[in-house]
Amino acid sequence: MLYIKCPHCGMRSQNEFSYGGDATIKRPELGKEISDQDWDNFVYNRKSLRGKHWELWQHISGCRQWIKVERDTATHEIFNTLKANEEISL
Amino acid sequence: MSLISALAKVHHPGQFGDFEDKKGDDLLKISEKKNLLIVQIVQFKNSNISTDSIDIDGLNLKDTPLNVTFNKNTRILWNGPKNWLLVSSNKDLIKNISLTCKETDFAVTDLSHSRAVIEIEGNYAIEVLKKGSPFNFGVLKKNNSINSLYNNITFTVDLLNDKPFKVRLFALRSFGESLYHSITDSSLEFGYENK
Amino acid sequence: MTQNFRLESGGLINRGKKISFKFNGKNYFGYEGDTLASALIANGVHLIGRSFKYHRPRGFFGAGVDEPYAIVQLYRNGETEPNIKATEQELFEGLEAKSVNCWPSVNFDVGAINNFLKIFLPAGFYYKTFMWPKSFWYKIYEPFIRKAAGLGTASIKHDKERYEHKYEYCDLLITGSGPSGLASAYAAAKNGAKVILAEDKSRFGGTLLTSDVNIGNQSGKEWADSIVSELKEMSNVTIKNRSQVFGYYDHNMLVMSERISDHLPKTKKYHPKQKLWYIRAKEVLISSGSIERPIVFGNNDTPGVMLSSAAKEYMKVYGVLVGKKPLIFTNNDSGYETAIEFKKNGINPIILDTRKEPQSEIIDEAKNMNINIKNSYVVVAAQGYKKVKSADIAKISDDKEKLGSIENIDCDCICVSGFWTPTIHLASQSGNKTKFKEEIDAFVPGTSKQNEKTLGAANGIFTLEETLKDSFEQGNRLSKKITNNDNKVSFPNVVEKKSAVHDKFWCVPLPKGKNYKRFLDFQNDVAVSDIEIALKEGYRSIEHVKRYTTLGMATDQGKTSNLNGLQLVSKIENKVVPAVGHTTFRPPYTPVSIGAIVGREVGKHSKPTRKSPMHSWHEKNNAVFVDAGVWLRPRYYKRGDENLFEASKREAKNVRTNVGVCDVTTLGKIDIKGPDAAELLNRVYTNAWLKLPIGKARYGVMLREDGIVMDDGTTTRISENHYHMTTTTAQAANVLSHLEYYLQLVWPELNVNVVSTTEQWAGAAIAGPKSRDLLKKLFPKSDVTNEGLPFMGYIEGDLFGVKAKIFRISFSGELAYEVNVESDYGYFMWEKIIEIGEEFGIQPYGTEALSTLRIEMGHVAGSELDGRTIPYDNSLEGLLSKKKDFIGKRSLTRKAFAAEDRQKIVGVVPLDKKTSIPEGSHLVKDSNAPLPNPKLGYISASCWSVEHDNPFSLAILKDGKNMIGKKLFVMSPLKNKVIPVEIVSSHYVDPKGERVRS
Amino acid sequence: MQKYSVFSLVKNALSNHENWDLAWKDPTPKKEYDVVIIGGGGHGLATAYYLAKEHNITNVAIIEKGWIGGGNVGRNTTIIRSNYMHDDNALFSEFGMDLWRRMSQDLNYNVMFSPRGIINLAHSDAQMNTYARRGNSMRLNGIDAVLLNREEVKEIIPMADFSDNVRFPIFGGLMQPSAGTARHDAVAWGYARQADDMGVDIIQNCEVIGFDVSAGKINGVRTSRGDIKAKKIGLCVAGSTNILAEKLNMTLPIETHLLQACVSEPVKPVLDKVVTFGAGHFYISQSDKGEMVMGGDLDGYNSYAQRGNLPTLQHVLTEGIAMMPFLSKLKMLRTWGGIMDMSMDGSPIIDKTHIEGLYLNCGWCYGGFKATPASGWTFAHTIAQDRVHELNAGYSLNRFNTGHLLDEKGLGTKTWIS
Repeated sequence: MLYIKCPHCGMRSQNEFSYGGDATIKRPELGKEISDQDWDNFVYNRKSLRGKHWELWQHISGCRQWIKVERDTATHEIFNTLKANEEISL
Repeated sequence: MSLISALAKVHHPGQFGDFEDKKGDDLLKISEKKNLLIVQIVQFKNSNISTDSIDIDGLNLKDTPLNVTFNKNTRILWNGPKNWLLVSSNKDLIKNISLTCKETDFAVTDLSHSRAVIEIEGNYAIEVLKKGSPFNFGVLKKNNSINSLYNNITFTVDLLNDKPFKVRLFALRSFGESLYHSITDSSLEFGYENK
Repeated sequence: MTQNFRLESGGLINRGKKISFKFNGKNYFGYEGDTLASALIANGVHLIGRSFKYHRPRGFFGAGVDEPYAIVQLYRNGETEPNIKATEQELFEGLEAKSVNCWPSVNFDVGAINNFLKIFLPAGFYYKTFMWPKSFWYKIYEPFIRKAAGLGTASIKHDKERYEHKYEYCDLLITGSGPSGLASAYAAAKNGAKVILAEDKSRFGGTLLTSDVNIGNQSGKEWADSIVSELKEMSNVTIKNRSQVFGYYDHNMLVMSERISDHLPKTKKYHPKQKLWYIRAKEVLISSGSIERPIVFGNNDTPGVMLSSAAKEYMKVYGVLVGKKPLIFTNNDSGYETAIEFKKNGINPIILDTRKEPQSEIIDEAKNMNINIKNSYVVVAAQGYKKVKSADIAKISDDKEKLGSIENIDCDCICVSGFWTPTIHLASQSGNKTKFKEEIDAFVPGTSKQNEKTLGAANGIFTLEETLKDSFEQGNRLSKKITNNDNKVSFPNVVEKKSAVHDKFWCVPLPKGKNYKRFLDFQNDVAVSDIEIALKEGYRSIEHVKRYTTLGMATDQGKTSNLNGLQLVSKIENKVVPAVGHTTFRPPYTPVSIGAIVGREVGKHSKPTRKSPMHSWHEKNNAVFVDAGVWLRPRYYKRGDENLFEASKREAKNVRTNVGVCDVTTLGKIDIKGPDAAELLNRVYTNAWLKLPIGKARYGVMLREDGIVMDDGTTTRISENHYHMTTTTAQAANVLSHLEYYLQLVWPELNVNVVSTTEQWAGAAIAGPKSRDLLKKLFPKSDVTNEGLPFMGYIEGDLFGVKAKIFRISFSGELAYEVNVESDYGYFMWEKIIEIGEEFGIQPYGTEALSTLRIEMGHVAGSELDGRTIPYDNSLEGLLSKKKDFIGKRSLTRKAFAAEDRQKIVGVVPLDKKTSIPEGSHLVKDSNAPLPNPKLGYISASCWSVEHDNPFSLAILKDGKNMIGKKLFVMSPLKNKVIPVEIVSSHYVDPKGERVRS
Repeated sequence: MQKYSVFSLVKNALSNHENWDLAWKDPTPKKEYDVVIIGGGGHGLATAYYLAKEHNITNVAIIEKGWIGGGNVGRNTTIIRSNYMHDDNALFSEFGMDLWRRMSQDLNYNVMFSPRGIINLAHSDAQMNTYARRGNSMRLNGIDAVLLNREEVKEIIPMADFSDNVRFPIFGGLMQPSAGTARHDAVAWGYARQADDMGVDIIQNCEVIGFDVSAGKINGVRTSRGDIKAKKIGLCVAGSTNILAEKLNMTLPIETHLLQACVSEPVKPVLDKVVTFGAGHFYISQSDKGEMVMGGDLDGYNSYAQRGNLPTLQHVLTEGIAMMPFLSKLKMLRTWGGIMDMSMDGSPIIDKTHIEGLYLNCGWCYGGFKATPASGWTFAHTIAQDRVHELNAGYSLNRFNTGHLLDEKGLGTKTWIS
């Protein structure tokens, strides 16, 4: 079971969280014209990197905050976690 | 008009499980806490008000994980960033909160009826929690609280005392009977007395 | 009965307490502290079972967890358990066990015919045959093969035992209580670290219980005992026997199974049989020791052939002789220790040592005891069928290729030692890339991956002094890192005998003209010849070899066979062992009962149950419940002999004619507060929300980003910045999370708080033409006229002293209201509604009547909003704002979503107005068309329309918009039904929606 | 090629099993092939076999990073079925069922296809209706399906929980009698042996490093064993699709996730059907060896680790015991994890790509094993003819753009929710 550092609550077990997928995907701005390709990239297409990547989790049985987690998808090692309003620096 | 609490149907007085030859704090005591005021207080993101200046029943809102500020009647549990759960036996306090926490800066939501509350006292109370919750109770000190889960039911733990342990558990009301089952079933090994 | 093989004295058993047990129907006795294996051996029983494939006789090979074949069916307290290792099962009064995989008995087993056919049954034989005729595999061959396999028998009775879990955190977890485990635990504990020490066996001490060493002027066992008793006294130490750490998972989470009651005749009431510990450790010290390797030779699976360390353990721990004419076959000094122990107990062993002229203290001691030692000798084959009777032995050349002439010598057991294999499973599970250590011919852990260190024999260190030194040091170092204490433990004086180098020898060559089976994997009957065939056929990767031959895939998971298999492959392929590689170690280290993994969440409690505050009223009034997610909801209220159909029709009819009340507490409720609340709603719902007046409700639909309908519900503006949202029961949690996602990550500029208030409010829907009359009586102080509380209006009321929220909304299509009160008052509210409603003919109605009402009204619900439909499909396109953007809007422009002949919701009526249409049927044009018959749509929901008194269904139909008035067929081949139907509007009742506004 | 039969077995036994041929060779890669298939799993091997057999294209190489059959074909729960609701899925899978029925004879390799039947248990009337929708759809597509009531289920699988102490009582089930299981390794080996015999080069321990693409056309592949030229390249690497797509600058509607499975210790035959739990996600069958083969949910986060964590298995086995309480007394013997392509609508992709000569076969989610023959057959067709066959027309890559989705479960793009 993963041990995830919630930036609000501290180290917590994975089963307090629910997964939210790739954290680097930005929702296009409401009301803005967007190409089919860009929309598909937002809705469907995923890099799903092997190695370090940023992903979302919600601390659903904790503080209910969405957080950003940098984790290695090959080893499951976690390097960093950020609050929802903190920007990922790639 | 009659009030029916969340666990009224399942919580009955008596001694259960492996209670024989056990006494004092070695026998767990389990009770339902009823008729509490439970209020969620959330400060909006753009609010500039310092929560240290907020005074509710003489207590401040402290944005510190695990922290519980408390007095005789009232406990304010940290529930998340700028998010608190106030629990009080003083039902009238709700008016005070609404006046203190203005709606331009705070969302105040009465959740008094939305929780089932179980209190466990005794030396083995934390052992019972360890049977179903993945939280590291080694870091939970007296007057700390956390949200976690117990056998897949989200719950809040408030540690009121540690010698012997006295903990209050809050779960969503509709899950109350299931959590109650889980907790009492875990307590059978130690034996427990229902109050 | 006397125990012919029990020593007069010695061992760690309690000779004061006799324990009787049964094996294969015969009565025996043993002593407290025996295992089933030691007690059987004491009684001279060596034939335990039969092997998997050839049904060859099987006895005991080891004395613990590595045992490949002493597997029995256990009977305990009226229950039976398959596949119990006799070497691990502690004896208890009344224990019963039986042999497995043999018929009619272990002595005479018909399946043993396979043994004579074995040349026709090489590795992979089943891939090459059993193919003709085609149908015979499934009908004839497979059932036969399945029956022959399988070891023990599973009872299909429900398990009555309790299993519990425990989540624990510690500074150091130490796995194994041998010298390295005890030393490191002691050092760490003295430094104040929180330590958990786990031992699989019932006794602490590991090899210290059997080795002839001296630590600090105490015997190994005395030293172990003193450390253990000291550790037990320390409050920062948890020391557990009968506890196997079987899995090393991510982020230093390890899992341990504690066998609390398996050694008892029955489990104590209220206590678990086993407890599963999830342990998160800051540091892990793996002190799991090593397992002795067999040497491979002819018929090496004959009962009586066993590991030399096991023979020693049976003597020293259990006071049991595994034989009286022992032959020791060794390539290292360990065999000598066993021989010396035999000699001390008055038995004359013969040692065959593969080495030519080894010299060491231990060998000298054996020589001084006049033990017969034959150097450069090997066992070529064991003789005897159900028990070793003699051994064919021969001299072996220095290059270990050629055998001398074969001699036969009498013996009743052959104790084998092929040196030691470190138990690296946990380190490997942790992610540690193990490395091959030439000096010991085995793998050892490499660089630590997680916070784990491996000590002692598990790390390939086989001298006690070095082990203790390293263990004290690591225990001190790691605990110091955590506690910052530095209490050094003084290092005791260690006396042990030095060993000579072992011989790199693991397999005896076949003598000319002999065709002995030389087994690697004893349980699965995998022999050297099988590996040779696999390689010859090109199955060369070690994974291919393993899968083709089933090497190492038995219940012992290759603990004694994997390394020898690797050696063989490396020799044939002419590669070094590490180039052949080894298969990955995966949890569990030893099989773990599924009950323990699951814990207490079984039966009724396998998932939580959610109940409304009115649940007990429903129970008292004959409600039949239905699962809605994990909620329980009344489906109907049974009166007399009514069935579901009759009751729901009655309830629905009563709503249409009088008034009904339905528990709607389960609907999700979300309290939305903040200056930007309206803006949030405007973005997540498809319709416009910025101008909703205070005190008004509005119906809304929300989409996923892919354009599919996610949920629907009404939201009410309670005050300027306060909204009360409702969701469907099923989507409540998802919608809340969805809102939090957008508020926290996408639009952090919005100042809004969302919180679930589902449980805060008990909800009752009051529906029917007389609902307003009832409401007037419930809320005499409120104006509930059509003007005072119009459709989609909201007021607060006073229900006999209880504050209530009254929403005029309708799911049934009738004049209807939804009343919410705080949950503690829910029961009170419900009783009042029933009591006062009596004069209006009120009846409670369940979800089934609710469905009927909504279906004939054409309201969509879960069966239409099934995660695959867009608003258009559900005739909800009127709710799509053209002026503003909203979540998922962009996706609706896609080709298939905008197609002219897109599916749409319609009504379906059978032409005969009588035949009910089964849900899940499909609509076709031609019921006689050849298959595949093109489907035009499907029946999403069916009811008996109480308004029209005939069947009515909703369907999602291709080009539905243009199909109204057409005649089609409904087909349900599953129910053998073809029903001619007419397509009508989905609004079968009150299409203009006048009733809800009346 | 040596033909396998009882006679060959006896003959070889009498000559001490010393004369068996290689099942497949171990060739050095050539400089150029007509077609290169990347991925020596079930689908890749089957594709090569059908390229040779159906299209007479034999100058083919399969390149595999590790050892053939080491991916998901070697680590699945071996279930074979065609009980799908959507026509595209159903007709494709049923075509595959026909290939399964003939496979042992076609390949002269006993893959032990065992049509013992699969039962999906239902725990409410609503679920019975959902199953009816699927079952009726199957029947109208010419696939066998039977709706069972509670009593009928009890007759067939009495060890399921029919007691009162049950959270989700069994209402009935949907059975596909012709569904079943097969010996997974044998499928890979059988295809490999025949493909090799027809001239296909099976190249193991050969890792793809990059691709040679110019002017929108594929020219070859760069590997750890040198550059290999090919006009056509088929990608067949479920679990590594995203990794290779990155080397091609493609982003696909796929995430890579981890799925665990486990087996119990072997016991005598007790369960002769494949059974799935309807109030959660759990499936079980008993292998010929006697082991209970069990699986369920994904671990639920992107992963390439091939190693899972216990809570997922705990969750899966909790549902197992809820369905069949007797499992509690068995012991879990072995667990493993496989990494899989989770596509955004739960259905696969077999299609051409925007790069000429590059073909894509991916996105199999949980269902890759059963699709092995049909996937190989249609992918071979797509590569050989440079156009999709009507059987895989629905599995297009652009369906995510056009909205022609094949979502059996209605869960949308959160692929980690199962």
